[in-house]
Amino acid sequence: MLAALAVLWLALAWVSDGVFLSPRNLVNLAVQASAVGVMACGMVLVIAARQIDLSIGSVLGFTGMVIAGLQVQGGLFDAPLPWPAALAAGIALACAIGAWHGAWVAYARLPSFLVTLAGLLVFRGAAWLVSDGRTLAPLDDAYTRIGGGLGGAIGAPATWAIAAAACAAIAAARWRAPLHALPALAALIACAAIANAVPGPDGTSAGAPLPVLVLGAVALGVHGLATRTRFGRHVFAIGGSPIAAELAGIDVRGVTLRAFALLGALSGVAAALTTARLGAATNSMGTQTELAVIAAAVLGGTSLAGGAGSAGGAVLGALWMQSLENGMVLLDVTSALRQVVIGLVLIAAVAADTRARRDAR
Amino acid sequence: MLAALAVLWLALAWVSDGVFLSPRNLVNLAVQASAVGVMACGMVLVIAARQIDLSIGSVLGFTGMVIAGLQVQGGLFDAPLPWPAALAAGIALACAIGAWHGAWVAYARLPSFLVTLAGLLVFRGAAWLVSDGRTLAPLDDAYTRIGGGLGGAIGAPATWAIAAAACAAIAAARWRAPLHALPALAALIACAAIANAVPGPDGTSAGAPLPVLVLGAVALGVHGLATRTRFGRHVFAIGGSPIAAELAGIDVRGVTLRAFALLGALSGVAAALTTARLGAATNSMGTQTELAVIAAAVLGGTSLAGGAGSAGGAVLGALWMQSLENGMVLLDVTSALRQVVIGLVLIAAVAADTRARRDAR
Amino acid sequence: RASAAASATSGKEVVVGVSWSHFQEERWKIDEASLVAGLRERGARYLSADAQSSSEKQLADVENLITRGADVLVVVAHDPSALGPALASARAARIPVIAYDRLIEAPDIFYLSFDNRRVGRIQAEQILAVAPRGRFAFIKGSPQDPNTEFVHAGQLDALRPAIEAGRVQVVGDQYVDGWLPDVAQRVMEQVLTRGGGSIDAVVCSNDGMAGGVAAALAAAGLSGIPVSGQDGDVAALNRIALGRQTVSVWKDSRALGRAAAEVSVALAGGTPPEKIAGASPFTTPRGVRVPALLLEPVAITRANLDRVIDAGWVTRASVCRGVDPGPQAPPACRAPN
Amino acid sequence: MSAPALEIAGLTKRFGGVTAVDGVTFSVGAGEVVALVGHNGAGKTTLVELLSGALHRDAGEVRVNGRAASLRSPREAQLAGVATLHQHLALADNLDATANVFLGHERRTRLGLLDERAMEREARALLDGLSPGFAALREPVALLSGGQRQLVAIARALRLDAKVLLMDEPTAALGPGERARVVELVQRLVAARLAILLVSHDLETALAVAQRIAVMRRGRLVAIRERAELDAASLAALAVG
Amino acid sequence: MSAPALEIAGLTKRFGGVTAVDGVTFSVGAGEVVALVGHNGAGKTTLVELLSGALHRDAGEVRVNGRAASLRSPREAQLAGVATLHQHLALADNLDATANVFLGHERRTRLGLLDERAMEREARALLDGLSPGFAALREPVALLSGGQRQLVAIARALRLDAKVLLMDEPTAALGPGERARVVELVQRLVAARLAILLVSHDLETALAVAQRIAVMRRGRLVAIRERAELDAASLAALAVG
Ligand SMILES: Nc1ncnc2c1ncn2[C@@H]1O[C@H](COP(=O)(O)OP(=O)(O)OP(=O)(O)O)[C@@H](O)[C@H]1O
Ligand SMILES: Nc1ncnc2c1ncn2[C@@H]1O[C@H](COP(=O)(O)OP(=O)(O)OP(=O)(O)O)[C@@H](O)[C@H]1O
Ligand SMILES: [Mg+2]
Ligand SMILES: [Mg+2]
Repeated sequence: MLAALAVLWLALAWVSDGVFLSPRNLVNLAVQASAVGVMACGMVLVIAARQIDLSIGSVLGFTGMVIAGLQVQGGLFDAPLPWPAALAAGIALACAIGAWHGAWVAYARLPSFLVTLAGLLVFRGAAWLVSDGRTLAPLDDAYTRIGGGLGGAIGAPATWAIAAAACAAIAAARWRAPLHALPALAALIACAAIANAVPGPDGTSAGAPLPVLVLGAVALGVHGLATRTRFGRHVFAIGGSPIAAELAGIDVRGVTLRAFALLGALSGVAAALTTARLGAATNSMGTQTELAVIAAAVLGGTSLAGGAGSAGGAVLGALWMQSLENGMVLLDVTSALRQVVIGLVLIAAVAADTRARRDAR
Repeated sequence: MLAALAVLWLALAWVSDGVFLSPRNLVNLAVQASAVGVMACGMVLVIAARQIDLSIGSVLGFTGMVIAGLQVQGGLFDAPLPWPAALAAGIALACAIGAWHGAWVAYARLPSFLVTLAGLLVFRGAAWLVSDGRTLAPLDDAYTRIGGGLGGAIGAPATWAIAAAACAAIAAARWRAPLHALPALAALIACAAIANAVPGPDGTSAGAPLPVLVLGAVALGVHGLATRTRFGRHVFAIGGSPIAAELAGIDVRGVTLRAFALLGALSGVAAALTTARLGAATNSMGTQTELAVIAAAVLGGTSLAGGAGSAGGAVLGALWMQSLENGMVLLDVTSALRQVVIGLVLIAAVAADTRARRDAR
Repeated sequence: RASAAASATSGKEVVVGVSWSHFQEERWKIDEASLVAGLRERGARYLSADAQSSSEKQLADVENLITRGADVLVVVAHDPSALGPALASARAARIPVIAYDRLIEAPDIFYLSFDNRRVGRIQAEQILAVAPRGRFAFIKGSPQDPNTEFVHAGQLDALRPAIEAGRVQVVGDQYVDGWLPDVAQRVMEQVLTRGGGSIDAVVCSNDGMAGGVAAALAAAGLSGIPVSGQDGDVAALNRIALGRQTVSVWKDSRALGRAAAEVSVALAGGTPPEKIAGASPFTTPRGVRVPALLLEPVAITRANLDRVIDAGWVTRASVCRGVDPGPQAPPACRAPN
Repeated sequence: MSAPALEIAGLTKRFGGVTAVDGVTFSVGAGEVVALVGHNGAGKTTLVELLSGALHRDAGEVRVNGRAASLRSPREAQLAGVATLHQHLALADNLDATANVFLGHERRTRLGLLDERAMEREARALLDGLSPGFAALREPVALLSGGQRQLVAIARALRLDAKVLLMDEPTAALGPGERARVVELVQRLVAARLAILLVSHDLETALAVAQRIAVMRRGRLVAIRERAELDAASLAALAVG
Repeated sequence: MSAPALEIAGLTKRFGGVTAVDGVTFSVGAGEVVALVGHNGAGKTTLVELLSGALHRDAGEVRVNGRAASLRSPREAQLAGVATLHQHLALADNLDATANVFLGHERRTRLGLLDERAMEREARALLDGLSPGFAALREPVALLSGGQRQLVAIARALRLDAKVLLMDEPTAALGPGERARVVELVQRLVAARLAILLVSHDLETALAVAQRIAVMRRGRLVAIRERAELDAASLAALAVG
């Protein structure tokens, strides 16, 4: 996937006279991919447990509306809440919705496709009902920084500091094989340099945008959860063989429920990123996002048959999908032709990747 | 599912003062469900073989455009084709598209989710490009009868004749246990009577509408294919265990490809039903139909884990989904609330059905 | 089936069936509210169906409304040319049809609307008024939605001379799937990147997408570049007050809803279409002559925000939220001195 | 004398019309091996699954160390002190041998994270004891040979430190050397006062380790004999029936 | 003398760094049973899979009835006359016993439809021969007991009417009675001039039916002996190594 992504980027850079690889566009790309990337990380766990969640786009729309409704004048209640309270309430709500779906799947043993399809309908409708279909705006200026817009980047010194801290952590973890750590260190430093190459509104370096940092933190967290904790181990065991997991004494239902709840919470985070970025909550937000998210996870090596997948892969998958979109608009390809080209490139990339993996064995 | 459907219908009849169960509405319902039903029958085989096809909505849109483009003045070519030729070309094209997806899945072994997601994009874009986004209309009057509109029903005598022939066939097949055949015979006669209770444009009985007959024929054909032929047996074996099927000497790739091709062809049939019913081809046709079709198949007992499913169940599932849609319009609630109600009823129905099946064991 | 007129005169309550295209934008909710209010005043019953942007579903909806005993149909066509069979059913049942907001090209309908092409023209004219030359981008609606083309055609009507004269260069021309604001935002970011981070005006087709465009411009430090929209969304009017959007073409949906209530009850009561108050004959692009009642869209800019406030469409507080009430503020938001 | 480690009374399980286990009563004492033999489809596995919590009994009682055990889930059975080696092994094919040995009972560091090193060390020790030089600790068990998979499943059951050990055909896929080591191991466990129910078609193994041998036929327990009363021929005659 | 039914020369298969089958050479004549024994993970199953077309060899040659066989897929192997009973059975769990016995080779009526009655009749006859009273012909095989599943897999391999029959642990899950019947059956097949390669950990069964016994260790064929040269003790010593 990484190799295919590199090829794609070079190709897009070539046809766009290098604009595609300009720091500004790369930063845009990362910001644009962050909401889908955050949800894809959670989707990895749900799919790895042999389930699926189609509701996340609607949950994003609904919780986005709630977060906005709680903080704007004349929103849900007479007195608007401060934005951190609204944000926390929204994410908690999204987590509860995920748990509600998970409960039907895990305890009532209904097929997750149908349960979450129902969720897709319910929360799309609910998003509309929250505000009677109105767009809720404007949102608090401090809140909109989360979206990475004006003032939504952390500046050059903080960016370098974070990059340095991350490099140190990687080096510490890999001190036995320092050469293996080199590519990761190089990538980190490159990312920081790119982020700092974009000028902010005041002319100095903008630095890393907040949504990208959120994505990084989520990806790291889900990666750790998946590979270093009992919960993650059990998720993959369930996906490999639900019966074996049950017989081994794993609390299959509890684990399944928690995977859905986690994805729900991450949809809430994505809702925050989306509304903050837009500076508003609209009732069509998140429509059809579920397909993009599942595609990102699957592109990143998650198997719909369960038992395999990684957060890092999902983030790569999200970048992949967004690179195609981003690049095509950059080339001013009309939307119909864009869809055709994206579809064809997608097949070609998956084919190349599958072949590469097979040959590597 | 059948019991749950009966409950739903009675409930809807009650809240709509009986309008829901009026002959006209039941016939409408059947016609409205026919395109999704036709595709759901094909989807059963694809899912039973452990695959998925997300492209069918776009394939419907694209082939609908082509069928229309070939027969209207100033469409694809200068000289319009007669509608039967356009229809045949469209279905052949849809079948080829299904085979193209199937080839990537079966021979290149790419995940069907990604291949058909790419197909969803490609053919949605292609549908737009066929006509530059224009709606193609009007279609040939003879052709539009396929859609069940004006003159699209076969009249009372033919309806009774078909019902009688079907009854005779069932009776012959079940002559050892005539009592078991009774419910099916009663249902058939009731359907015929309902169809004939609707007045046609000339005031006499309209009889069975063509789309419903097409759906019946497709369901019967797929049922036979699934239960009585090698192809069907192999599809289910592949779904049960792809490795076991391969080791048993089954041509796994060929069978998979043919399942996709069949679903493609049925999407073409659905495209014909849809365009004929609309009397036009629009480029939003079929958007998001894939979810409805998969939901119908799954509601009808098809397992996304592969190896189980039936055409009859899929048709029931399609009726279910359409009953919810159709019935909710009868409730005087806003469309957002309607979505919420549909989602909740869906969960309740699936839960009831799952519990009933578990208790039966 | 007894004719609708007969049933209406016989004192039975009139049943008006409304088939909506979708409810994705704020305005339809308002149309619905005023239409329902109008019907209630006249003692008529309201039935509705929402096609959720699908022609297939709209066809089914119309059938259902007829089944449920509608005496007159109000249709917000999702795709006007794909409604043939629905009109045939209505004709067969002798039910009058009002084409609401969107024109249906058929001889026996009553057309009640704002002119969408005119909406596009007003958008472009207003943009040209503040930015007579430079690099322009078009952010169009969903490629699946026929209205997209009507609006865009109007925009081109107004801009064509400037483009041909070279005063205006088109540096971006993109559809936005589903009219989604977040997609519009991403598209705008790409158009900006492509143009090296500068642009002179954005001709955007509705207010929802204009929100996404404004957010993209703000993030690039370009707040204040002319942006157009339509629908008179509260958020858009607020942006106009804040100087982040130039114009929102306001079609007072309440007037349209009220007119629909009036016309539908009249038609159900047997009034011939030509005799409806204010109706005039209208020739469609394909040359069909239909009776029509056309309302004027209004361009809302910084200068005339009072108009929507005075009409009770929105409150002053919501329009002027966050606006510094000094002398720089738009007239509607200036502190009374 | 204290209560037997495992007591079963009138245990019954029906599948539709078939009674797979039909009023089975017997007990296994601590430090005792009872071998269970019988034709294919006799109900041996069903009996084991009932005791392991994987299936729910229709009637009957089970006591573990004198205490009534409801055994409503595998977890519950494990907590009651019953460890099981399933005939179909019940491995998570996508995980490696180490992860499978510790599945559901992973070792953790003080930070609450998985302690991979401790687990690998322990798994290596266990598997090495069963099959010297067992190397594939980090490959998905799907890639292991039939016998290697069985060894992993045995190691898992041993790890649970249970009072009652149910082994359903533990040696079916094992080579002669591995089988001999498992027999030895069972003898060591018995010395450590475990109660073992050993289901096996391998009459030789059964005779080698069991103190008593039970025979099932069509769901019923038709005989239960002391080892001393039997030799290879008489046991074969009993088992074939 | 005509060519042996199955000839293998230098057969090799590597998985990553491991050589699972390493230059194995031997042959099986028509009417001969060669038993293959060895420790767990010795490479026996890998060898069988190579011959059955399930895996592709890295080097070596295979001849069936004197003709070079490429064995690129299970189908090809079947067409070349090689039938296989896999160690992991390879059943479609969702289908019933009848369907599994005929999988890939369904009987059809003249209309081209499945001839369910003929298939059920034939399957019943086959399974009855292996286990008198085998009743569950119409239940999904997932519900059958371990031994019953193995019987279904055996019946399928027998049905193919092949010249070479590969049996990987055919008796592992069978009860003593069923095992005896399978041994008889193998003897009948040999009398009908089939060539049989029998992989088994059950040395007794191997000694009962084989004319020659081959021993694998870590991928290599380390010995191949005439039955007459061996007794139980010496074979066990060889196999354990
Ligand atoms: N879930 C189930 N549903 C229906 N029947 C079942 C189920 N599980 C087992 N059976 C039936 O119960 C009977 C006993 O099966 P069981 O697996 O207990 O036999 P067993 O003694 O272990 O045989 P083997 O020696 O072959 O392993 C068999 O006839 C089997 O078909
Ligand atoms: N697909 C594979 N990938 C990697 N290694 C494999 C694969 N298949 C088998 N192996 C390895 O090859 C070796 C030989 O395995 P094989 O199954 O042939 O053994 P076997 O002799 O049949 O053992 P058993 O008696 O336990 O069935 C084992 O170490 C196994 O882990
Ligand atoms: Mg058993
Ligand atoms: Mg083996």
